[in-house]
Amino acid sequence: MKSKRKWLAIPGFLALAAAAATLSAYAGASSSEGNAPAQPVAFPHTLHAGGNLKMNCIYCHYSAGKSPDPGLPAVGTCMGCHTTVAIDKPEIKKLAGFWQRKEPVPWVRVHKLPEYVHFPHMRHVNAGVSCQECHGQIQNMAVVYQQNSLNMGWCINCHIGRSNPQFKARYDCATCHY
Amino acid sequence: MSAETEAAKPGVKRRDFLKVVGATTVATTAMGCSSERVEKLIPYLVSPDETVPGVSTYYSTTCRECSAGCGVVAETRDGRAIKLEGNPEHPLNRGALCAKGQSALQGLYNPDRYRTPMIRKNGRLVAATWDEALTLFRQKLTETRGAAANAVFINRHESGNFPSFLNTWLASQGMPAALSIDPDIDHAAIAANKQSYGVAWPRLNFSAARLIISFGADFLDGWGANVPQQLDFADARAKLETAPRLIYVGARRSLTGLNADHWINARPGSELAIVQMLGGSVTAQQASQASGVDVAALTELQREFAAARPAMVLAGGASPRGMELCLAANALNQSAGGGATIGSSSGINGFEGIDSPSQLRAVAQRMQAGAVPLLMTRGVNPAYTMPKSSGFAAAMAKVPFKVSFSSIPDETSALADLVLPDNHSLESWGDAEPVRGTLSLQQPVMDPIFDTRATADVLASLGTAGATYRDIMIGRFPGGATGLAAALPRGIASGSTSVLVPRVAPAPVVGQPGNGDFFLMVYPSPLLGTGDGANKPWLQELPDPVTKIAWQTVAEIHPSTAARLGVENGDHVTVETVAGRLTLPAYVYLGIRPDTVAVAAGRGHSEAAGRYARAGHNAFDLLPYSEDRSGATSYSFAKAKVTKDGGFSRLVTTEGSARQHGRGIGQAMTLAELAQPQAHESHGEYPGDASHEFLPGLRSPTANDAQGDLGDKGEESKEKGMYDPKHWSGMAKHRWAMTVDLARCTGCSACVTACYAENNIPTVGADWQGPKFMPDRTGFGANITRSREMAWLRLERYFEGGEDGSANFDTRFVPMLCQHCGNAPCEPVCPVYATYHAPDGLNVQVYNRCVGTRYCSNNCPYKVRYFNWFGYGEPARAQYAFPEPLNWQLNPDVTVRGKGVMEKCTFCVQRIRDAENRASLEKRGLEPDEFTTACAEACPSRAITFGDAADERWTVAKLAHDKRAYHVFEELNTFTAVVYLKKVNHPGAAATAAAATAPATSGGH
Amino acid sequence: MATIVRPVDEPRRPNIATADVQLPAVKDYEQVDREIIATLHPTTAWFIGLGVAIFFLIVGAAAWIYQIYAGLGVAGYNPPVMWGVYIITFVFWVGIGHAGTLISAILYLFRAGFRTTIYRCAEAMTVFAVMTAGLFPILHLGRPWKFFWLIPYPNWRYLWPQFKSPLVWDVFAILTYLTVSSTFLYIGLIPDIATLRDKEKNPVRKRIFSVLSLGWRNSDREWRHFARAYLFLAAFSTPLVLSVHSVVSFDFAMALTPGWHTTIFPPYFVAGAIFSGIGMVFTIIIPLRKWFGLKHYVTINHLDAAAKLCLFTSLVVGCAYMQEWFVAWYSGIEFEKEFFANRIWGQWWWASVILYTCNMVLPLTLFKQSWRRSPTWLFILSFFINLGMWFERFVIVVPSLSHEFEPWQWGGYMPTWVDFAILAGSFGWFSMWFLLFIKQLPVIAISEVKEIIPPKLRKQHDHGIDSASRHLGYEPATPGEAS
Amino acid sequence: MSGVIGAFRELDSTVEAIEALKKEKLGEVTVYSPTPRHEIEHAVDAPQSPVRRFTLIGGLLGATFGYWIAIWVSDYWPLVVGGKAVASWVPYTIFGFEVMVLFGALATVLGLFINSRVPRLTMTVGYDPRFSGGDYGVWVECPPEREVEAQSLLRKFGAVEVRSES
Repeated sequence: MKSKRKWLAIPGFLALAAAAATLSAYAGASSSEGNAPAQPVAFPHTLHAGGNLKMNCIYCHYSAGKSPDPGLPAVGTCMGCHTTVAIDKPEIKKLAGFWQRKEPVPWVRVHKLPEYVHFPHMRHVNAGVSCQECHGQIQNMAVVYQQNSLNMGWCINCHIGRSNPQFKARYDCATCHY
Repeated sequence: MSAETEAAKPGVKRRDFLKVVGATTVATTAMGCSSERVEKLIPYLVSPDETVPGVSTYYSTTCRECSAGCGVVAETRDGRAIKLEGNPEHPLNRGALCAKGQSALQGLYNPDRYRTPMIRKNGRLVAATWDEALTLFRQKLTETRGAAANAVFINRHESGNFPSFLNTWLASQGMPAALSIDPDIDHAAIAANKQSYGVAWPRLNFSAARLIISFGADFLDGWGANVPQQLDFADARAKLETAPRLIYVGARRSLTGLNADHWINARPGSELAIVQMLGGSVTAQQASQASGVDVAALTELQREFAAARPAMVLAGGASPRGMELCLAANALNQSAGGGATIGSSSGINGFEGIDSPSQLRAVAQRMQAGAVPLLMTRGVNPAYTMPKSSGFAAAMAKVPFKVSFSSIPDETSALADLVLPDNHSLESWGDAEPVRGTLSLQQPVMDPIFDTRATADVLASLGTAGATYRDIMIGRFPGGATGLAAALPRGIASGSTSVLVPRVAPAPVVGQPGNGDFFLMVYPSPLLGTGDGANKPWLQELPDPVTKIAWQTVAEIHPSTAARLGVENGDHVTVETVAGRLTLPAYVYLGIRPDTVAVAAGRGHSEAAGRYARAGHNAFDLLPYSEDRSGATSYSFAKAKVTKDGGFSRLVTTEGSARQHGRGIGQAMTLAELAQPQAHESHGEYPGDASHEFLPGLRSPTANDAQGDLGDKGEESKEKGMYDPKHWSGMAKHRWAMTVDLARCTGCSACVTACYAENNIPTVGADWQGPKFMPDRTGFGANITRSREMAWLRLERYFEGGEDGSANFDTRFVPMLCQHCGNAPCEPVCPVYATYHAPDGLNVQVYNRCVGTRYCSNNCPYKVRYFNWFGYGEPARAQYAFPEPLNWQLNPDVTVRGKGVMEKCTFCVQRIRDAENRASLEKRGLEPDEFTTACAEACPSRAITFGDAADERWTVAKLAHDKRAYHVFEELNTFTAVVYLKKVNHPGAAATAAAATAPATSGGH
Repeated sequence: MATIVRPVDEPRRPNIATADVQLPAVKDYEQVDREIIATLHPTTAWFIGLGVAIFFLIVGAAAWIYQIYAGLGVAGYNPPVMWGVYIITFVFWVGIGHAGTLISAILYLFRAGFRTTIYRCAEAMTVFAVMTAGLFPILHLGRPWKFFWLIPYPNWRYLWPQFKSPLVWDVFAILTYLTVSSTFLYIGLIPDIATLRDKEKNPVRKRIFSVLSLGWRNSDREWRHFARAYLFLAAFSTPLVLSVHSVVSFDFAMALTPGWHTTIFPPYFVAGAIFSGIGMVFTIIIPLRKWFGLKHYVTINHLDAAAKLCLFTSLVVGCAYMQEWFVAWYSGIEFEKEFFANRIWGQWWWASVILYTCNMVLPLTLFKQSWRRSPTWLFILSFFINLGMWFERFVIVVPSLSHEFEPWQWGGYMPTWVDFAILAGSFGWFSMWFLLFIKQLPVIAISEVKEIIPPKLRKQHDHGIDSASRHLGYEPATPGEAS
Repeated sequence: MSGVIGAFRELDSTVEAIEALKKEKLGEVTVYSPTPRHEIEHAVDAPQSPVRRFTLIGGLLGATFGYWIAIWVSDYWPLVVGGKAVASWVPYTIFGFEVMVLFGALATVLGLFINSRVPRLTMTVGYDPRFSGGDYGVWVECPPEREVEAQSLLRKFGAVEVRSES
């Protein structure tokens, strides 16, 4: 009877519903992934970290190896070169403006973890995790954007040694949440 | 969007971006473009060019909260001071710090501080620029040139070079030297000490004594220098067998009295008779007549005193014959102590050269007579601390021009015509001489938050040379700038300063006690002193160590009195003296004479003194003004009428029941019991008992240990995973644990404030922090009347005995914090793993996972979990506990909890992680006793020890095996990580005989 | 309104275990349809009632919104009393729910004939009570917007609920209970909706009914499977109803707290639940049978039978109360003894008095038949029972928490207006649903009533059918059909 | 499909009609009754309802899933709470039971729907609204040429109304 086949559809519908629910659960995963805000001064990582300069990240983010906080370069650090280099460029003019006004550059934060997560940069850097592991290929980013979801599952994958086993580390909640 | 996110401390950073060197970026900018101030800072351990964002820098400086001048180390992060610790190298406090000292931060970040100079324009103080203010000041100085000799400068007493600098400046203006006032100090005792020992405050060598008799000398609640005295006393008591026995004589059992082994409740002012009796000049009968103590007790005292040598006799003079009392006591002490207990070596040099309060009274009279053209005050608040009856505040109106250098508004500065706000001591240069020959250096640990200037700099700029006080300091310092730079890291240097000579006190004014059937006893609060602590929420929220009352002023009466008046806790009583009347809620307190009513001073400031200080009532309004021979104000001599008043208000107290109901929470033992092996209640069968192998680390976390089986049988049990000590993560190798020695703990509550400071715990007692719409409880402490205080670490104060109202009762102080149970009852009931057991033995609370079922708190036998009923941590909310700039103090390493989540003691997990990070940076393991928790670090009696119990090298691992060790509620099989060491009582001969029949002192099960 | 025929020839002492509870005044199928469908026409009184219900609901909702905005502090929580009115009311409503399932499922299996006319009402009450109860666990959360963390679903945190927590047990128990009981209600409704569909004139309503009735046609095939499914649902509901309140009782029994930490809670809670549920059934059915003129459907005999059940459960509960006392004394644990002393002589002595009076003393009146058969008394009594059972939960929750192990943290508890507003709101929510139900769908199961009234016969039984519709020839194919 | 439908007032005549129709083998007989009557069921003499199998399978699936989810989740991220076993089966029995009931009940309903062909989107021929009221109906599905025979048979047993439908 053809009505029979009609009823076979029901389990199918249920399966679809279940799948949809699962997907939606995962959908909330990465909130700010791909976030690429405009910066007060359009700093080209491509020129500094990449290109032919190939500066070491630690040169500007100088405390990444010794502090939970990677550190941002002082305007003074920038002016170290840019009093002489490329002074005519409009962006550099902006920078110089901050320098004369004795103002810090209000950089817009790209990679943000919630306040209840404690991420000690030095532990990761000293463990040999490269900056790119989390921040992506910054040296190739004209405008820096958030490449990874930075959500908890993403962290855990590394800590339990799933994504790259050599970096596995303690993974109880109080490692980061306190 | 989770609650924590709004409650973000980086949020704070962002807002303060340009105000101070707040955000990382700015800090580094400042470095880059060489702002002198930052370069000038000489850090404790590392030099400034090595300061790293996100890593704390430590500056050693000097605490100015009282005259003693303890050394503190200020932890600063990204340019903000976030925590004060004691300076371990300082001779006075040796690394400890009292609640008052730690609260200096809330003076620094007090939201009510003067943000600019203020000038009185048509009756109101209005903000002004420094130029305007200084011009006005100069002009007034020139105007008063002629009468300059009559100008008065009242300065908060401090040791060091500033006073002489000030006096030189005054002299240059043709003005008399400043009055150096310390309202918190017992002036009678100082005057007497000067006569008997030649120094203001000799070192009290408790360890040398076998018997200490204190006649109202509250050496643990602010009589003298808190921290050093408490350190010495705790050390003395810790020598269990040879520890001195303490007898307290007084009308009210203060914190010191509660720590005494025996209390003789003599009438206020009658202590002298008992001293004379011990001296032999009076018979026991006469003494009994005078003091209302029965003869037997006195003869027993006589006998015991005669037997015990060396003995120490201390006396505090708050009575009209205070000085006589102190002199007599000192004489007695010298005969009984033979100089061993109290030598003539200077203990607290900071107390030298304090002028008597009667000087202020004299000034008041001169002002009344209109003889004072110019009044300048700095750091003192006589308009409040001088009883209304002294007429000081009223007399100020007669002064044509009044200048205040206070940094925080108070009653006195509110009456001023010009306010030149001083920097906070943590923002300014200076020095102190805590002990003879040693300088304790004071340096700014951060930029001034507001547009304030150090008075020293102001005066310097007004003086001949335009130099800053820092330059003057360098000039005076041996070795100049380099010498100073070399000395600053340790914060102390040898050297001495010219000591002030106090002027001769004017002839004392003796007030009328009036009549009434009660003795009125006004005492300076152990926490708020005579009022300067009242504007600090930490100190307001911190329950009084004795009464456990916060945010409130109560009238303490004896149970029998309460019964007679027909009042219970909270019923209003009216206390009336010749000076005035106050209606206060009654607090029924066992430790007070039936014929005495006691009221703590320090609260009840005027609106002018800021949003926090308004709480409570001002006890000084009750006080008829009177002085003793030394010129000290007499606090306990007036008679009062106490009548029941219809009203009722809930006590703002953290006390549920003051009785243990035989539950053995705070346990004690006598020396006799300590002597015999296994004398303490032997719960041999309970795991974790000191008589057994105590291995908390390997005991608790693995599953099969619920049955007390040690689990680690060598083979990998699948159930253990990271809980296996052999797991690759190595997490289970540690077991963080703590011991609390009740024989040392005096109940001073410094640990509680340390915990507030370290863990961003909100204070909830302010009157705007309750429900906003149709609140059923209002006013200060509304939340606390619902016992919603958030103190992760609370100090429980239990009474044993004395149910019949007799004076013979024992007190147990129990610091109660999360016990970090191995088998924690709170964990299995949490539906979302928000609390679980970490492999290193911590009972972890994950704030951002908590949904707020509060089941964990229901199931916690120790009741140490606290719930965020309102958004205390959310800046947008009315209940926000850290109004700008208090939020600058928040510890960046600790999440600020949002609305609706549970929180509790974490064993300072942020410090554990910090130590682990440091160790891994230095490629090493953790060293024994490398770090400790905030409470342990602050504890002025060194009662708390924290560490890794699974590692034998740590002190805590040894202490956990102590004979006195026990767990609270060990019969619940919770395997707690906090081990208490029993208090040791020293009953007198008579009591020992009694104890033999009935072990009243050991409040076991 | 149909003319009410007084049941004169009612047997005085019905045997409730058999079909002897008859409806002599109900003559034929047409009368059933006529009279029951007649109840579905909304009246002014009904509209007023609905308005009141919705008003209270709005009050409660407003209070909740305020609580979510300001924080739980606006409620009267007073540590250590971390649970209060909300959990009390939660247990109260879950308890109410139990009677419905008991009557519709357990009594069905026991062939208790008197259930037929009252079960629909009771089952609806169950569903709405559980819907109400289900709100409270969410409502009492500190962060209600995170309640879904209690539900196991795959998530990027890799973190799941903690399945050892009684609260997660609750989630499963309550959700299962809600699903199963509403299914049971709906399945039972299908044939009746079909009847409504066929009687309905209004095309819109007809459309709705035909959708709801799923095209039910009363064919023999449908009836056959229907009977089977009905039986199995009943068979499932029976252990379920026992388990649900046991699980709820675990919330307390699994804790260390003195006064909670006891093994008799599951049976004690289940009995109490059924007791309170029957109370609520009285509260609802007695006015209903009056206003809807259904006295000849829900006869005195039915009430009498239900009253006996009520009395029995009351005795069980009373037993449990005394047992608690005995255990506390016999255990010799000071915490327990202290706590129970406090329960009676402490600050909440009055709550205990209310509890013992309403749940132990007053129901004893039901030993007398004339009281059992007096609707007025049963109605009054039912209010006392509801009150008493709410206070039973109060006495369990509040005094236990306020006097725990740590004397320093002993405290009190005083609810605020927010607690009471939300409590009132829960009654509004429940009443709203119930009122909507009784005017849209039959409160008496049409097809099941038809089952117990004699069918039309052309001639006396040469075919083995007698007027009492008991079959002589053979055993029924499925036990479920005999009634 | 076509057939004859007859409406009856009385139960016994309905039963007799059914038995006769079956004897005559006129075709598939469907009986409508306002309420389930075992007399009719006996007369129709249909096979045992297969709903119970649905119930059994659903229940077993449920119990298994209940235990499985609880144990799997606990072992997925093994955190110790209160020193208890990470996956402790005793409390998980609750989930086994609850989910068993849930799945079992839902499977039963599914069985009911599938077997009795509801939901039925179209009202098929051979039904009259009165069958949900007081009357019994008998629908016999038969080829048009035998309809007359069926009608007379139904009338013979006292059908108050008989008509052919298709």
